[in-house]
Amino acid sequence: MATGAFADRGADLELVGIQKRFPGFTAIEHLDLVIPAGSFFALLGPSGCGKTTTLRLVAGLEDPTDGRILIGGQDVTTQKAYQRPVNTVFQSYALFPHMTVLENVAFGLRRRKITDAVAKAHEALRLVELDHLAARKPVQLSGGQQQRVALARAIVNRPALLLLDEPLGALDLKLRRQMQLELKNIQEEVGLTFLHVTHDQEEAMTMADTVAVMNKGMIEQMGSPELLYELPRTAFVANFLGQSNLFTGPVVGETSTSIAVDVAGRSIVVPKARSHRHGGDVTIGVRPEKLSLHRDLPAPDSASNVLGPGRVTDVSFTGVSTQYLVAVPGLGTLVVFEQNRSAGPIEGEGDEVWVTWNVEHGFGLDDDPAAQTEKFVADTTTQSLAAQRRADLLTELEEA
Amino acid sequence: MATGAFADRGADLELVGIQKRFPGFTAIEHLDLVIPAGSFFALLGPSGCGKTTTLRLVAGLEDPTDGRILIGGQDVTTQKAYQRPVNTVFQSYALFPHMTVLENVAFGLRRRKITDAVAKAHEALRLVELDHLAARKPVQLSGGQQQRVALARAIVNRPALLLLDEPLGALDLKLRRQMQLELKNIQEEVGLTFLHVTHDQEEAMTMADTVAVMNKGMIEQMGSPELLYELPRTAFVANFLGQSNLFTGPVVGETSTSIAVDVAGRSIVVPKARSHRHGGDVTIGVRPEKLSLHRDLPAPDSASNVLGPGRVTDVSFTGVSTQYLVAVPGLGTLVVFEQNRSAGPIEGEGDEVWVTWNVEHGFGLDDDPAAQTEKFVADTTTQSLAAQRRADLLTELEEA
Amino acid sequence: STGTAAKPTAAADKSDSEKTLRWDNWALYIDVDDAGNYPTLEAFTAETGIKVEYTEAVDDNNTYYGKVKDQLALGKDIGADTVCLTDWMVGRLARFGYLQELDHANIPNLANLLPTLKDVDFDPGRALSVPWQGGFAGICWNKEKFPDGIGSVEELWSTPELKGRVGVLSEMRDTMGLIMLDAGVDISGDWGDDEFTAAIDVLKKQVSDGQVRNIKGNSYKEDLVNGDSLAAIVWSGDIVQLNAENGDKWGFVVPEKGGTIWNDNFVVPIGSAHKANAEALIDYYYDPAVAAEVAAYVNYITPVAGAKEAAMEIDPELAENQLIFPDDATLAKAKVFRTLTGAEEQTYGAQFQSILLGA
Amino acid sequence: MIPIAYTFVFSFNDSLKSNITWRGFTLDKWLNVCAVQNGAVCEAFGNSLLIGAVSTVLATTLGTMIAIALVRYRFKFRAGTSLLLFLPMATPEVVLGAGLAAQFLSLGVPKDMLTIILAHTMFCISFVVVTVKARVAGLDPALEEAGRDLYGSPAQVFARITFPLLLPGILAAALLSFALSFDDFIITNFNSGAVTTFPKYIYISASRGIPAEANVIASAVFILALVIVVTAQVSAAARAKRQARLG
Amino acid sequence: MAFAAFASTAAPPTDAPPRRRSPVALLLLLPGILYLVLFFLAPLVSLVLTSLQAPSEFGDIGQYSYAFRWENYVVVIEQYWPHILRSFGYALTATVLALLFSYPLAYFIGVTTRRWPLLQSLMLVLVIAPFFISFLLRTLAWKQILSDESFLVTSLKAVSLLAPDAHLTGTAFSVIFGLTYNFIPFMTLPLYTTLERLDLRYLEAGNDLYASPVQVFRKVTIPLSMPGIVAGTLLTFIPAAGDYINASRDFLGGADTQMIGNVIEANFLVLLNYPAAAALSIILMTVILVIVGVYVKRSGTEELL
Ligand SMILES: Nc1ncnc2c1ncn2[C@@H]1O[C@H](COP(=O)(O)OP(=O)(O)OP(=O)(O)O)[C@@H](O)[C@H]1O
Ligand SMILES: Nc1ncnc2c1ncn2[C@@H]1O[C@H](COP(=O)(O)OP(=O)(O)OP(=O)(O)O)[C@@H](O)[C@H]1O
Ligand SMILES: [Mg+2]
Ligand SMILES: [Mg+2]
Repeated sequence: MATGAFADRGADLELVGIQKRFPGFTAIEHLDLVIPAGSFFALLGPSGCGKTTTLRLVAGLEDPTDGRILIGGQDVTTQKAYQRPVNTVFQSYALFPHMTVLENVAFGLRRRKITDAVAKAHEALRLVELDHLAARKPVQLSGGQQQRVALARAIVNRPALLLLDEPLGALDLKLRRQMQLELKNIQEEVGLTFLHVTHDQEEAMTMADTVAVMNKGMIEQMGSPELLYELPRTAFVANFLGQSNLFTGPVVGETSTSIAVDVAGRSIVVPKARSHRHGGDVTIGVRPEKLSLHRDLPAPDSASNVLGPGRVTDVSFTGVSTQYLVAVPGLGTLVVFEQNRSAGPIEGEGDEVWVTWNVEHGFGLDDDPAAQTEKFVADTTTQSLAAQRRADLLTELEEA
Repeated sequence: MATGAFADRGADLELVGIQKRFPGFTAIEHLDLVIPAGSFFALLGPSGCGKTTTLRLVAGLEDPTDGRILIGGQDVTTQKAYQRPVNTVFQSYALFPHMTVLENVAFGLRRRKITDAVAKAHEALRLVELDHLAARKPVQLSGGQQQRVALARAIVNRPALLLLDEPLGALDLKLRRQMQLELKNIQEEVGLTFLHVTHDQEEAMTMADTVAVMNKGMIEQMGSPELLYELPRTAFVANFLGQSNLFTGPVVGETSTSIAVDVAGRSIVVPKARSHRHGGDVTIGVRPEKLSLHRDLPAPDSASNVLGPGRVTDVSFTGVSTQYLVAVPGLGTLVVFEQNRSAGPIEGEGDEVWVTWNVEHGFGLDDDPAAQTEKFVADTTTQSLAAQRRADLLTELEEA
Repeated sequence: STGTAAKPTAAADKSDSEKTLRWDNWALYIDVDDAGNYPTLEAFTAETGIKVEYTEAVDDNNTYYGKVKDQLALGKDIGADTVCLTDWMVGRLARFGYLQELDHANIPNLANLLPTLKDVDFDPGRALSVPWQGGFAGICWNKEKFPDGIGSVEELWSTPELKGRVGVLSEMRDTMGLIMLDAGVDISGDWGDDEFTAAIDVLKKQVSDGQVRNIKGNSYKEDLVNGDSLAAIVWSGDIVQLNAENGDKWGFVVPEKGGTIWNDNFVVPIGSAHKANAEALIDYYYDPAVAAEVAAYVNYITPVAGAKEAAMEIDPELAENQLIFPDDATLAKAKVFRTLTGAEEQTYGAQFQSILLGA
Repeated sequence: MIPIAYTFVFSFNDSLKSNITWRGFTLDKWLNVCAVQNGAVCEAFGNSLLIGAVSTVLATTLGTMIAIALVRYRFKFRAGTSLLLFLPMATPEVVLGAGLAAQFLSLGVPKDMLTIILAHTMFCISFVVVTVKARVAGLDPALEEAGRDLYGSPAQVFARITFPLLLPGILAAALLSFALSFDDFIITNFNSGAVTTFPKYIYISASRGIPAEANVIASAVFILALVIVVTAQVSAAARAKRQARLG
Repeated sequence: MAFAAFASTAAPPTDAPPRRRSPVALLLLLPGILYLVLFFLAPLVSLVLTSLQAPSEFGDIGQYSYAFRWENYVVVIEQYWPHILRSFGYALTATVLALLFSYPLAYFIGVTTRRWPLLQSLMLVLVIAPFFISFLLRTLAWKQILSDESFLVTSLKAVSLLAPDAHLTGTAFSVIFGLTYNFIPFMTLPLYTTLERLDLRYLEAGNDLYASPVQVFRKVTIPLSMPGIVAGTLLTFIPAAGDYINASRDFLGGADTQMIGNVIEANFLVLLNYPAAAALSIILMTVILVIVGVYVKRSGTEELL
């Protein structure tokens, strides 16, 4: 029971075979997940993939259709929200508009009849550097400040598990980066287990110990940010977490350490250790920042893959780096990032270039290349929204 | 007059000595601006700096307190909004909720009694790939789709000038990048003059021919994205447009091509051509991606600045690159970006490193270092918001 | 929607233990002094120890009936121990058995009741009701506009200057009574559908021609004051009062061909537990001196013999007023509208209402 | 506005029994409102206040409950319930009044204060539901969820979150229902029996000339309402100002 | 304030439809629904029964017994169809007039005065003010103001705007005038609540897309304030159709301006013809329901329910 007790450290969260169906729509198909105590776990995925639903299930605001939820080894599936040692920072903050900042923060403590609620609330506000605004009402705060109050309101309860639902979604880039740092610091300071939901990949990667990429109610891949980025398992992950150049073709050669894939007549080598499939048609890829551009055909080198010649079709300066689009006949367009060490772009539009990369940087996906991957995340969401609205209406009509 | 005529190409926009006062608040102090016909112009700045106000003045939705507005050489200052050959994609889209997508897009054409309104509207919808949703109401669309409808609704009128007020603000990163490309393509295709407002610096830099950074109702700097990024004139621009490492100190040496600045006992050299001030106290800077890290003290080299030794205090993997924070005693913390050419970070936390950069990459600001520059844009905004709210209330009371 | 259920039985009388009486009456129908007290009532309380709660709850026979009929049908208390209602309504209540029989032994002063009122067709022998005040319905006119006066119903119809400025009462028996009298029908006598229908046709024509615009209940007085009506069929007592308030502006006459006379009568509703107290009250007001005091104030016709003499002592001019103490000649012109049967009440009422409703 | 001014002006009329012609200025009527006719005006006014208050409390309670259920829960006969709520608003008052009167009659309920209160509560419920429903719909469910998340039991969440947040809507509903009840004449007239309310008093007196005291009371209510609203607004503005200064 | 009451129509659409089923719902609903069933539905049923009663055999006036006399309906329609038509005609005219008057007023309060909250609430108070003075008193005041010898009428006659023998009281004019006046707050408040939330950015978008102010009003403002217009017209039309005070001969009406409410009253109180009164009530209600149903369907604002 949560009442009266502060968690002295985070607790494990375990989801076993979770399924969640809404009338006419299955939000989560089958979910197994273990989050070790004290870790910062990020759940990443496109809009509508079921992130919020997962959090709500953990918080007890929604009941799973099937499956079990364990916190610190204890089955809490049937516990009510207010009985679980879990707190949430809501996507919309959900600060109580009729209470002051201080009352908001003290709310949970008061409900649990913890002595010293006010002192503890002040302490939490000091942690987020907002103690001087304790007497204000939420509407009188800026978005960033509201977000910090929501955080304080959750943290003050020292829950075994803290759920964060895109708490930074509404902030602009600069403020967002600043808040990310603070959040990470707080987590390290209090040692709680954080389950952080976001659809910003950069945020997920910089903050989390472990990232899980979710798609259509399933976890596509899970692991450290580096692992996911460097070795994506599926095309979805490869494209959702950063950009990728992907090629599909049959495996035509094999050594003890690597495979060679034929892509439109060219052979591309990928280390076996970095490829999930070793035979048949495979999709392989490489990240744009791993590519180098050359004006002349580089000397053949077994440690490198070479593609070209291609033509630079677009150069765009993004500040830190420059993005080149290189059209290689038969292969399509490659994306190349070049850090702006020197001032200005090196190649111009229309230049003929060769693209090379270290064999060690390629990766091979687990996907079956025959299966289609969708292109427009947004359109899918809209369609599913529309489908769901229809379903809702039908249920309503049924009942009437 | 706009009636009946399609602009065959964009027109120049000229703002002459524009000032805008609201009761109790001056939103725009003094603004002169020329946007050449057919260009893609981005107005960038923090929240509340007057971007929307500028657009509204151009659109005729607000009257300037002082100054003149010329479109294609013609003074339109006294024309009503509906008489100006200008269209706006609103920050909030402002799609008419009671009309279908098609009716929304055809609205402007119908008002101008243009024949074939429906056919033209369909064509515009095809351009944004939404023709299949023509019969829907706006609420039935996702955010990204609404945004495209708003764009179609404006473009279909072929205005001499198209104003875009953060049209991508609500989209998630992936969709946003996708829409940026589309927008740019459309602009190139139709050849109109685009005036695009945003507070996303990356968006501004990748899309625009010319970027203007606005702050507190004034334009701080204006020019090509590369110019602004590589040679910021003020600390505000240096920090708002990407990140910068800035140092302040007196000029202690001078050659024909460069100056040497003493920063906490170390001498840093900056090319004269890249520095706005050549004497007294100056602030100089360098971009994080221009810095290199070295485990050992590099050999002295007149082409490079060297700082160190420092200690790596934080390493964060962001996918494309890794961000290092290096604390150099007496100088504070430097930010260094290293593109992830090899897998994984090169240096670890706690490592002792030297930082170098090519002298050619430094820049010197025009700012007077004595004047304080704010550190937290967000907090300033909040304060100014509060101040303004107070002012608002006072005016209200006065009037009542 | 009350069925023809068994008639309710009278409540047990508690007058011996409860010295209270609740009296519902029409507005401005009793003497009031400047402080807003009722002198005669106070005297009554002083004399008998019975506290009277006097309420001006009757604004219209129909609405009052509408308010209390359900309780009456159930034999329950209606919130009043005695109430003054007009003849025809008393007739209806009597038919339905909603009234308690009065014990004449408790009302010795009843001997002072004017002989003409002792035996009425709706209540033979006055077993259930005793008159409180009465009045004429006649014609009044604005003396400023018509110095020569308007003497008959016929003139109301035929004077062109009166077009749209004629008022009649929404009280069927008065308006129809005057019209029938004008046509030479004896309304107390034995008339039937033909006579009534003929009169209805007259009224209908005048209304549809626009000669008659205002068909009102008590609010006809405002029309006279604000000029919407320049001449009207009205009740005598009101005119005395209006003239007093607005300067002697209106003339009144009981037409040569006849006017109606009516009385409002004390009755004790079936659910009242204070009948004896009510009888004491009636007895008190049948003292000619008290009756004269009331008459001096309300200006209606008192049914108490000897009141005129008593009034002489208060104010001789008052005693001469034909509208308060009518002489035999005036009385001879005034007729009582005969009691209608239930069926007649229904059909005649419907015919009259259909004019009021403009159908 | 003109009739209000008229009413106000004539409340100073030095009238006798009826208040039709202007007879000169006096303050007497304001000073001795309750004196006339043994305080019949004041009694009617008091009845109206009492009826308004009781039926407001009843209607607001019942209506708020329904509104919450309608917005927050899904149940069978939802459409039926909505219709049942809409019907009284769509039913002319005469029909409501006559129907209820007949009902009381056949149930043998004598008409008095109670029947008026029952009648008023009935027609006020719908208006309350509509008002509060809007408020409930505008209430972010996330707030209640946040309450539950922060260890608030259902009862605590209602008492500390839901209710305070609905309060403005509930108050507006209460005010509306009081105004409707206070000003209702038609339904009252059918169901009042011998009890007189303020509008009914006026209706009854209309036939014999309304005493200036009625104008006094009406004007007083009007002025009182005006003062209350203006004070509320001004103090809200002042509060906002104070808070802005704090900010 | 009371005006918030009319927010119904402008309520933001609940993005998440209610999904929970719970016994709590029943608990919340039951008392209120029971109350309505008892004091609204049951009377309605007995009203229907009453409307089918026949006069009791040998019964006196006002005495009826239960039957199924459907002819009652035919009889009252035959007898009172002019009143029924007149009621709806007057109500419709008054509704239109009230709308014409209220829309600019509500627009002024809801949009123009947005920047001066104090002025806005003051204006609102003035609109709601009539609620606090009995509408009977206000109507009576009009009766005086419009009477034949009043300043208004005599001056109108003096400038020949009114024929010398014309009247105002007791005519259709004054009844409709009274109806309009009395129901203006009911029209203004819902209009205000929608207009107050009207997003001016839509108007700007209209301006930006070459619509002149008039066109913006027609194509954008009006459609967007439709919920308020519907709510306002219903709140005006329904009670106006059933009103019997304004048309009463004792107030502003005359014999040929009697509305169905007056007929019901006369049958109920004077003629004691309860079946006729009940039948007329049912007819009135049915017609209103049908009109409202069609209207709401056609204006596409079903959620109003
Ligand atoms: N109560 C519900 N009834 C029916 N469908 C629902 C319900 N709640 C959510 N859904 C659907 O389930 C899916 C997952 O929703 P969820 O809110 O978990 O997405 P999300 O990943 O948090 O998206 P976002 O990034 O937009 O917040 C969506 O398609 C949504 O429409
Ligand atoms: N009508 C107005 N009255 C008073 N002040 C105003 C008004 N409109 C805008 N302002 C103020 O003018 C300043 C500039 O506003 P503007 O909307 O142009 O900012 P912006 O740069 O578009 O900001 P954002 O990025 O948040 O959209 C702000 O401080 C704002 O509060
Ligand atoms: Mg979500
Ligand atoms: Mg803006």
